[in-house]
Amino acid sequence: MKLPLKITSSNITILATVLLFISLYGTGSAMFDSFFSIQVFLNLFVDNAFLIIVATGLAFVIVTGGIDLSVASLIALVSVLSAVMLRAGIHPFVVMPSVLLLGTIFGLLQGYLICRFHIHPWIVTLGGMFLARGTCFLISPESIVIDNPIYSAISNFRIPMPGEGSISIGVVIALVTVAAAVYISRYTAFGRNVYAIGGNEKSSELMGLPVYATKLAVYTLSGFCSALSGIVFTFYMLSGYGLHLMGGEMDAIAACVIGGILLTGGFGYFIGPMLGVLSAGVIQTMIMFQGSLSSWWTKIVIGFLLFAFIALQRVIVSRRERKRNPHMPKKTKSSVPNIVQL
Amino acid sequence: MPFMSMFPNAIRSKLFWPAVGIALILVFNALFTPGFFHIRMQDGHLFGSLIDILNRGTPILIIALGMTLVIAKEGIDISVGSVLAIAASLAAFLLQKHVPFALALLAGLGIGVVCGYWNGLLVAKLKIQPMIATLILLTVGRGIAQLISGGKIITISDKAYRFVGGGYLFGVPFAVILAIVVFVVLHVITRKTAFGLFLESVGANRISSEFAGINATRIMISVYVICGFCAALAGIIVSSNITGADSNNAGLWFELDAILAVVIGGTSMRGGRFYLGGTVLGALFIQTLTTTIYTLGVPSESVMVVKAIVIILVSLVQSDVLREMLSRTFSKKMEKKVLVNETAA
Amino acid sequence: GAKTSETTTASTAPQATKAAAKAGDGKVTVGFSQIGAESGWRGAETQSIQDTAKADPTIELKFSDAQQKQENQIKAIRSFIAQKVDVIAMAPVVETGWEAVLKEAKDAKIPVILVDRGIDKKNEDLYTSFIGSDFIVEGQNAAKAMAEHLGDKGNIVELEGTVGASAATDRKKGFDDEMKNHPNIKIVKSQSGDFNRATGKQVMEAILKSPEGKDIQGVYAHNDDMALGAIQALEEAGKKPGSDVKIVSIDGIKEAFEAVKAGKLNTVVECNPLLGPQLFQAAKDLKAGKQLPKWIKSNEDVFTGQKAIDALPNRKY
Amino acid sequence: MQQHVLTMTGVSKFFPGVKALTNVDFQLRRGEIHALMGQNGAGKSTLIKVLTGVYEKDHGIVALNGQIVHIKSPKDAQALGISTVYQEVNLCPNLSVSENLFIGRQPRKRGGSIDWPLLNAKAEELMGRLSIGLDVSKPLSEFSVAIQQMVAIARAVDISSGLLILDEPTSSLDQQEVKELFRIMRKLKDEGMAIVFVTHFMDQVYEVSDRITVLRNGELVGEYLTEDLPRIELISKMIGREWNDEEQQSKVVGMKKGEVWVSAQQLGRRGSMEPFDITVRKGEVLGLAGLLGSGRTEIAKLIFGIDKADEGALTIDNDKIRTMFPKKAIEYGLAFCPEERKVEGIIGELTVRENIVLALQAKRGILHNLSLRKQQEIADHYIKLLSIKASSMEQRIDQLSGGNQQKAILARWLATNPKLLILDEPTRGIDVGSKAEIRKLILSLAAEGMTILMITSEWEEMVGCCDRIMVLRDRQIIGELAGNEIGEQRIMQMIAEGGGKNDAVHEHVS
Ligand SMILES: Nc1ncnc2c1ncn2[C@@H]1O[C@H](COP(=O)(O)OP(=O)(O)OP(=O)(O)O)[C@@H](O)[C@H]1O
Ligand SMILES: Nc1ncnc2c1ncn2[C@@H]1O[C@H](COP(=O)(O)OP(=O)(O)OP(=O)(O)O)[C@@H](O)[C@H]1O
Ligand SMILES: [Mg+2]
Ligand SMILES: [Mg+2]
Repeated sequence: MKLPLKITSSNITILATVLLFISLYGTGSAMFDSFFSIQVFLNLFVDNAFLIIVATGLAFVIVTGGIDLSVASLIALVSVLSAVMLRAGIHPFVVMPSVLLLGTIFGLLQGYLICRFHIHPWIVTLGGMFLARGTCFLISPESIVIDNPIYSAISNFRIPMPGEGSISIGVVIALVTVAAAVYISRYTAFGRNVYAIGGNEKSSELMGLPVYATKLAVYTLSGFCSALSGIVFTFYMLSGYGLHLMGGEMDAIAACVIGGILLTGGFGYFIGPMLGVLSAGVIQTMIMFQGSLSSWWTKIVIGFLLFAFIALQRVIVSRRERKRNPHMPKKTKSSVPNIVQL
Repeated sequence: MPFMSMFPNAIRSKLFWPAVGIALILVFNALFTPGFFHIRMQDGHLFGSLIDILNRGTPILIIALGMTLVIAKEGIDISVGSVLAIAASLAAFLLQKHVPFALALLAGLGIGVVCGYWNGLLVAKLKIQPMIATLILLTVGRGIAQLISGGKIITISDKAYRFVGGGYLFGVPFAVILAIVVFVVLHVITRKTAFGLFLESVGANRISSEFAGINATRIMISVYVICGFCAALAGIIVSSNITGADSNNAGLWFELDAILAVVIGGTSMRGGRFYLGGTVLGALFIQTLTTTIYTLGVPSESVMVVKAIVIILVSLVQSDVLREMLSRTFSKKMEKKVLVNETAA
Repeated sequence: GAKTSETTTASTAPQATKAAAKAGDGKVTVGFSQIGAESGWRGAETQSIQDTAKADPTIELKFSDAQQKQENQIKAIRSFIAQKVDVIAMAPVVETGWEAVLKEAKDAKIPVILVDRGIDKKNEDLYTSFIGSDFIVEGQNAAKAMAEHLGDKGNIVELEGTVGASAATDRKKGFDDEMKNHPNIKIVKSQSGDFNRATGKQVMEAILKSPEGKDIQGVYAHNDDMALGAIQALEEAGKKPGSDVKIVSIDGIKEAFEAVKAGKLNTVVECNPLLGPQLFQAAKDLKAGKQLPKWIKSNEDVFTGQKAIDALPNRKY
Repeated sequence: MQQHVLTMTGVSKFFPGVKALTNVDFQLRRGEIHALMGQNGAGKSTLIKVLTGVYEKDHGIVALNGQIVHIKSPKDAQALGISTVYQEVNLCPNLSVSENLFIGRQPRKRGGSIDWPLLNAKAEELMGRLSIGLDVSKPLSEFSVAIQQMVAIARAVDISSGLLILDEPTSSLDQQEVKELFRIMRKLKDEGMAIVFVTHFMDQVYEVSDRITVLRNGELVGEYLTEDLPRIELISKMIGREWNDEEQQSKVVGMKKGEVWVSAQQLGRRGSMEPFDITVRKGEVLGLAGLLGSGRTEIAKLIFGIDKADEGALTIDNDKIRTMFPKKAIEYGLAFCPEERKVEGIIGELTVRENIVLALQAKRGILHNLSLRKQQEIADHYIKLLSIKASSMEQRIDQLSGGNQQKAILARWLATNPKLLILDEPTRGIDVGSKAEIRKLILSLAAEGMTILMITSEWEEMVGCCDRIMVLRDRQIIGELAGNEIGEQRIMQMIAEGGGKNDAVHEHVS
């Protein structure tokens, strides 16, 4: 197996992200006591597990060159539906598969509109976003508490980690999702087709790849991941509410981009979204530890840290790109004498 | 359709469907909302639902016009709502500090230009992806607006400023006249100079355009600047209209409506060809829908669902594929008829 | 009253809790998780809390803005726990979903004070105290005022807050409940104006042009901003807000009082955001080992007519 | 009849305003190489796309091995054993070479997951069969068009079972690669494969094909055995009128002694071009000769300011220019017709008219808008001059046939009325008739005093046009030929010998 251990144009963003993440974490540890603790680090996962899942699913869509704006609303819808179903006394192990199925179908329908009628994904998924949110409010404008014992138990369950820390079930699901995504993207035909379509959809079509089916699958997968994320989120929140995760789609997209996934499609590693989420999480944690910023300064500082992060990333990446010799000898030299024989 | 025949084919087909959409909603209103079309003079100005649609539609319309150019360049600007809030807050803040109206107005518009320039730099020079580049200003901008206003709503008492968004000229809302001016100016810039051609060419293929001697960077920056300016102008109109600059809520989620208007108007998110006229119709369509929803008193909970369904229906109707599918089934029937006739003869 | 008690708490508190032992300098560290900065009202609340903390050297405030997101608040509380603050305070963005994280706080033996919004009743044991007003009561008060203005009869419009927000739901609930006692008053339209002025105005405009909107005598707005927007819409439609159409709103920002003075708004039901002093007093009391009441009510009032005009010079926000 | 692998009968395809194919018949036998010939826009690519399901045909029947088939997508075509190299390189630039070769049919491990080591090994072996050694794990975009073309061919060859279609595969290949390709084609033919081959190179047609079908204006002219159809007659059939070799106007021999107009002093760019000196005299036709990747395009890009030089200087008309950029170059009267027409040339979504006036408009500046009437005049003029085949000037340029797109780009630059015209592979994908016309045009432009810098892989063309030739190898200028020295043999010799000492440099650069 030839893992991309050398620095190439495609993994440089990831490396830059990791580098910046480490330095941010270092800065935080230097600035605040108790920042450098296992639990603060693990909390990055605990608090963002759902975001990791949804961003990873979204990444598939983005790599094909599409977008899915409905993800966060779908999570909210899943939370509301779960809450309502649980309140109605339906067993959790019925609730979970049914919301998963619902999310998947939701994604499938969006994908169908996009692929079959060539409507731009922005529009379809924007519609999907409104629809999911609106449905939440139709079901219940108020937030609904979940007091199902099984849900509470799962929610409160902590897996102890070495060194005085613990993680939640959600983290495990998130890590499994990321691992699965990395595997799918690299070791299955579907995964490779996703990249091909992002590289050049028309070429993929001409090469005889199942473009239609793949795109459909990608939106379906995104719907599935949103629903899965919705379940994890519901564990995390133990409530269903239509206003949950307002604007969360932007967080997910930003995580993908920070993690080196190109919005124009075709490039990026599936470990990236998770790194993106963690990076955004560190920024947020630093601001919380700082603890004296007013509301507006919080926004300004988050924005500028985001800017600094992305700008630095760009600088590192373009530096490397310039350094790399862009021109290779395109031919083996043996061809030269042959020509003379001609 | 004599109005439509004024335009070349491509434009006509782009304008057609949003126009039909608007017409459908209006017909719906004609049937179910008595008095929707009633326009009367009141205190020397026009008054009625249709005027409201125009009046309320202007901020989104102006932003969408700027957004059209950005999208034509294969970009996107999701920071417009925040820019709007900054411009409104700054202008209102200055007025509160007794800065003359003209200066405050200039400062408001100027900050919009600066914001646009910033976005343009990030996208064109630093080559950050447009959505993320403008996401930064989306976040920071709202914070800056709140910083300027201290998180409060700044009340505006300046008469001249109030006129911008709330006044009437010859009985027509002044904001509507402003929107028309913006449209005409942008139309002239893009169609009477080579800007439009360059923009479409950069949007469709940046590399080729640069090979042909077009300064793509400058074009890209200028569209963001124009978009920033439009957002700022919309901010002034919005704040003037409610005689207060609301840094927290002004322009929230405007970017979604604006982008929607652009796309309904036939401009592709993939860049290239753009249709300012289509955007106008798109924006009016969205506003007609919104006003109708409010007038009908659709329960607050279901507003979003209604909007979602309408959006999807409109884009379905606009889809070439669906039209082709329909026309094919139609022509097949025709073919059969011809065959039948032939055998009969 | 904060000034007088400060010396006593400072001297008696040190060994009271584990966290204080760590801090060792006698300071009370309070972590406050604010919802966001979505309205002037909340801005005033934030201001009050930050100003009070700044003016008091024995207080150390860890402020965190959640940007309207519950998950951010949960993260903030986790980070407060990690930082081992003395007291956690928060204005919860929603009522539900706090069980897990508040339990963590409880396990870490950090008391929790809720500010201006409550949480689900079932979790009462998870927090120590609630400081604030009651939205349902506000709604009821607004309804009573409205009934009085209208002489118990007429058509009214209700401008709701953001769909799903607890302030909107409760203010509606309180209002509607009370209106059951006034059967001759009809709510002909009820629409969301998103708690902001522009939407409030736009919704009001549309309502005025709808068939039901032709004959209305009252407008009830869930907050002042929407009421101010509605006033403009009414004026543009040639109606006289305040006399033709009675207006009642909640919150009590300065501009609303000015509108009352101008005769355009009839009643303002106050919802006091200046909770800083009450909050820190409670925090100090907790550290001093005192028992606190479960509900510390904020000082609030209903202002109509001359009473509002008299109160106007003292309004801070 | 049963040896017919493929029969297409009465195939028609209409685009809005264009009859791309009307009632065309086409037969293909087992074990033959069948050349599909015709002028630009004759409908060759369309026929192929109809066959492989890219376009839906309006009429006609397609039968494979005697059975009527309905091919709805390239996927169907592949499933039926038809594999195709389309005219425009159609691969995914973001994927590695090896993946491009095997995507859709990757080797699997036992668990079902993709076996990357095996995939890379197979890819290396496959490219090796075409005598191309390269790092197959690198993204395709890092390689030149030629390599990309070879990869596309390799993929098609490897997939095909029964029927292989190659639409202008040789347009960006050099002779060595073409030879290699032909060897493989012959081998496949011997194995019983049927091959459709489209090209504008007459020599290649006669070298490799067994049978020729000629299309003209979307209609079938006829099917012939290659040996029965003399070259002249083939051309006449393609263009629809008599053709004689005298039309191949030749240059006026004798070195022009114009003054030096453009010169570069130690102009270079790290990592892409060694510093070089070059002088261009007014009114001459200067050629840059070299193998693929020898740096000819780099010189052109540096002069035109698309790549920024990081050392040296450029002098035009005695003005010393430190930083060059395209707009400035155009103002100095330079024009650059790039080689990669799809990415660097056409602007697909715009119309033919807009594409033609673009550079002129850029030269005039944003404010001096050309009126629509003026634009139409210009477009009309050049469409006629270069006989560009388009249904109207308002047709989208990406709907034109490849050769006609190339002509439109040429028109774009001629419209700026340049003093120095840089042509990078100007006749790539252009049919014989037009090629002769373009050559004629180049010579007449030169005669009128325009200076031309020409890059072409067709040395015959270069020899026929140029007054002076600079020879490049490994990103360095290694020599110069002028006047009577110019000849194909001389150039090859120079490339083979001249650079011996440069091998070390070569290592250094890469
Ligand atoms: N998608 C399309 N839409 C409209 N017209 C098209 C389209 N594709 C091809 N055409 C037209 O069909 C005709 C035939 O084009 P085709 O590409 O088959 O030519 P060709 O023989 O391959 O030429 P070349 O040698 O230049 O590649 C041309 O006039 C072209 O403009
Ligand atoms: N290793 C490489 N990575 C990326 N691009 C390359 C590489 N080698 C060459 N190119 C690109 O391929 C094109 C052709 O390269 P170059 O100028 O070296 O060749 P040339 O001598 O002009 O030959 P030809 O144009 O016939 O291929 C150029 O646009 C160059 O930028
Ligand atoms: Mg062709
Ligand atoms: Mg070249």
